[in-house]
Amino acid sequence: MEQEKLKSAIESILFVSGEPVAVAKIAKVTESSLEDVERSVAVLQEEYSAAKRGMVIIRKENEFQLATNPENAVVVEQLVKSEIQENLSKAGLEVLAIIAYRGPITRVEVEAIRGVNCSFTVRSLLMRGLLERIENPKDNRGYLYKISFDFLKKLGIDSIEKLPDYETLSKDDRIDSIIT
Amino acid sequence: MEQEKLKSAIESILFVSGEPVAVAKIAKVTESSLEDVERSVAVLQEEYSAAKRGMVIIRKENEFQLATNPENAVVVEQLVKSEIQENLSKAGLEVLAIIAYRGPITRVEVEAIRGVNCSFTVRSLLMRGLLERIENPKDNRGYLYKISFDFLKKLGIDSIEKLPDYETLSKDDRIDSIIT
Amino acid sequence: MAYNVKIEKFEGPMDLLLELIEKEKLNITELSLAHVADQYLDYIKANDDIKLENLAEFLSVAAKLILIKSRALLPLLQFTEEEEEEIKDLAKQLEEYKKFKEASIVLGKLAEAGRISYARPGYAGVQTIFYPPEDINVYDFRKYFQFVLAEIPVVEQLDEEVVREVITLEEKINDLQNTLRQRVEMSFSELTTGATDKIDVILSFLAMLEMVKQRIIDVEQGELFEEIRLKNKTTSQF
Repeated sequence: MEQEKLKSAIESILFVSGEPVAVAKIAKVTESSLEDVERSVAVLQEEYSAAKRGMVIIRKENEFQLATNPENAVVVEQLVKSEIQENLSKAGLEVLAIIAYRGPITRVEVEAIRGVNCSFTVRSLLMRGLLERIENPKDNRGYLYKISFDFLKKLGIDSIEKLPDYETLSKDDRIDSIIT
Repeated sequence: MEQEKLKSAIESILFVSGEPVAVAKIAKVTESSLEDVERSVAVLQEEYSAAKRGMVIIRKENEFQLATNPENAVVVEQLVKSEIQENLSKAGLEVLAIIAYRGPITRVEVEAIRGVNCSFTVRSLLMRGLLERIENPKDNRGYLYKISFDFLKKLGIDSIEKLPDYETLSKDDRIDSIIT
Repeated sequence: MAYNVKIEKFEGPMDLLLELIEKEKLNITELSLAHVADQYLDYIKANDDIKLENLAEFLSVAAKLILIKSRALLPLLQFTEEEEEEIKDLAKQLEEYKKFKEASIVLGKLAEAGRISYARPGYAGVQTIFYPPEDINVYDFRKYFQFVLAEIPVVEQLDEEVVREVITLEEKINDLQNTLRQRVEMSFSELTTGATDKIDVILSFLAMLEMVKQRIIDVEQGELFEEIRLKNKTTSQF
């Protein structure tokens, strides 16, 4: 598929789905290569931001989601009532911060940093959809936690790397000092 | 609101709505005149068609709706097909089981039992016709979910109580400790 | 000396420790941890209502602070490798916690700014198509439902675990105080006759060490690894 057509098709796909869609799925449905999909999405993102469009494309790992431009939040809020508008507690924010910068991470590792049991807070963030969990490949009864698209949308950023001080905070000095 | 901003706001509104929105409503939430809204929509429509975007703006009397570009119909069909034909995930099977033994039940209750947000999963099961939703008599904005009649027939039972150990499992007190 | 803060304010021992250090405008070092150790112990003593599930964690940090304080006051005191490790880890952990606490405040401000992106309802307007999975039967329903039930956290079990943890920790603090006492030869029991609970004993022990620091009593140690003797300075021979 030539790029102009592919861009249009990707827009249609992200629009219809409304949810995060994997790059691989877009590639399959459009019969294109992963690289072509990636390239076209990058072009779309640039066009969106240059033209101050009403939508943004959010990226997390290998998935994309179309959502409203955070600049228009005040107008949009008059039409939708969403769970992501609810406030976060101090504990919730601390757990989210650790997982955002250091995820995927186990609950035990989060607790090692906070020095306090976090099972209740993690559970409530999972239920609110601000966290996601995946099975831990190293421990078949445990989980790894990471932040969700909803968390990025709540902050109005389009990728984890846009979090404040991502470069420094995502690095674990202690781990680095052990490796080197 | 100046035109560039208004165009962006209108796009956000139509995008997030998922259904037709009245011109008067757009004018009200953007604090603009009907004429300004009409003019901006006309400009957007031209831009969309010139750039072969993935969406089009459809007009029905005094309402506007964002929809996929009909030229991408084949791709969208592929997307919907692949979404429906995907194997049920472990999350999907768990949500089905909870709704089977505890339905009719709200999504929030399903989430409390699993400890994880289930909105994508519930949406996907609904789309495949495995679930039915009915209005919640206790909450006029919410829904209750149950296993669809078609799916019960496919499973070879004529009522949900015929599930194995329904009497004991549906009354398990571990669930009462979680939802009140 | 009582440190009056409301318990709800603190999410855990790290939160409390950080607040104490920042209140004194100190950097996170072993020395500043030693400096706030008494305030920390006072705080746990004053707050009997620390939730059981958090008490274990507050006590665990208390044990480490006692070690740190003892060393600051008696630099010649020998520590086991494990104790050395605990001391080092606490400062590092606090440093790490501080980074994320600050980050969480920044994220909180971002969230409060209300620049939210909203998604569209998934597959809005798409017709439902009945497409049942082929390979699923009623026994799968039972299997997955039982699996879900087994995953529900049981509250009572959790509590028992915590109680056990708290008891072990209290023993640990007790042992620690005993071994430290053995290492510095002195009639410690005299100091603690009026003690009403373990925290009191610990505070008395720290008070004794403070006296060393302020040269009210003297420490004598012949050679490295030899017994340390405490003497009252006013009655000492020289």
